[in-house]
Amino acid sequence: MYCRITSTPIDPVELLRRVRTNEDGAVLLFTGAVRNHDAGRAVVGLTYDAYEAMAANKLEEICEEVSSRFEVGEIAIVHRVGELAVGDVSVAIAVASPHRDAAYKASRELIERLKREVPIWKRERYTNGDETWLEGFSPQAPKTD
Amino acid sequence: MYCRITSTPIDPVELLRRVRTNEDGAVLLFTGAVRNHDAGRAVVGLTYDAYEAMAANKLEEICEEVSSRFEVGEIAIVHRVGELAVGDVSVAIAVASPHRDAAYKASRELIERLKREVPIWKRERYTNGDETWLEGFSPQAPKTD
Amino acid sequence: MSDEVVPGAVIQVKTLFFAAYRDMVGAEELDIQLPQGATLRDAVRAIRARPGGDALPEDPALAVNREYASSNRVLENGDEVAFIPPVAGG
Amino acid sequence: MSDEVVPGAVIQVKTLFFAAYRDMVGAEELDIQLPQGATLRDAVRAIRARPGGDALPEDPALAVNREYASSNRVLENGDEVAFIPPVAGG
Repeated sequence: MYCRITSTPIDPVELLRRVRTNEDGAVLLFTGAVRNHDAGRAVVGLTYDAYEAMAANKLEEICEEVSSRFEVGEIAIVHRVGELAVGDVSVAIAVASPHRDAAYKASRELIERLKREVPIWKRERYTNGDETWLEGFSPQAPKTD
Repeated sequence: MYCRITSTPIDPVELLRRVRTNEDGAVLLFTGAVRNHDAGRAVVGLTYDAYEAMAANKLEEICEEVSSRFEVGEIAIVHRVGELAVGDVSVAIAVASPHRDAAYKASRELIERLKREVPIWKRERYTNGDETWLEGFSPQAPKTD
Repeated sequence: MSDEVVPGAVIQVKTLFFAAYRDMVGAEELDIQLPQGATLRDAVRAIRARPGGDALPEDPALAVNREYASSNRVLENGDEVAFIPPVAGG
Repeated sequence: MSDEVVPGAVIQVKTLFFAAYRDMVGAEELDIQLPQGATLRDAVRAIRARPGGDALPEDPALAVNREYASSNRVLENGDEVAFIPPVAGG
């Protein structure tokens, strides 16, 4: 398991290498990248902010839970912070698995939970110079404490 | 759209590069690789055979149908033939998309249809020297002709 | 022309075998002759009548000119007929 | 000891602000003092009473020592309290 918040460019190939073993028949790699448009506006880049220490912990917790629910091998997740340009990879998730069904399900659950639970934020920068923090998901507080 | 049957090693990074554009927020890469075990037997490799001309056509047909059903950008699929060793990539599928949901659905449909419809076969080679053609899926003939 | 059956006329088709079927038939490719108007089913019968051919299923998946086809498909001279074992790519 | 409320005793907690909340509060980090026995809800009230603080929601998501926590969580001296805007990673 390899979960990191990084301020340097993400190398998806390194993630593929990290997760694959000879036990695995399938490796699924998800990469999210900065698009040149959002909700009809021309985008020049995204600035990611994170509560880094908590984000890394939360990623590990999510990886452990997903690992225990699906028959997967190694998982690697890296999320980038700082100023990204169009085309830059913001997040990469690699899941190795003996069988593909588990890899697809685990990968999808990882990205959905990351987006809903991990304390990371993004500020969109537009061609006209405007910037705005994007709307996100309110994380659920634990029921009891 | 890039659909190929190849006898040379597959480079997944080249596939990622082929599909991604600045319109895309998500790229999903599936790779299938030769496992060191199958149904309890120790495997040394797989030999893939294909009806190459038909397989390439069929891949293109599947890509076109999947493209028309999901909001995806570029798709690239490469399947290898010949003698593969444990760890070698047998198939890689890259799907770029503005949004991740379409990428996951399209990727999954591509690999499922590939396995059920494309005329490719594999012969498993075991540590004890045995070899056997693996059981597969009977493709459906068209209802009328 | 091709719809009209001339008594005694024959067509030639190329048959292809892959994977386990190739091992059964002992050939990659066989040219066979069939009466004009013959269907895919007739081609299967002709191959199954050859040595080793009876190991093939009676109703295998088939392709004509690189497209899956049903067994009542009428063949034409020069068609490429492939016997398709259950597929196992990936 | 920590369960026992000493009248007049205070604790100090470190509050953290990210993204839009940082812009509203105008700070990344503020040390605040609260009466012993104070909950997360009390910390939110204290911050909302400051200049710019009323722009924060009344019931924001919160974390104590890097774990999400509910607003009735009792704080201890030295806790790290993070105000978590709706998250938008990916």
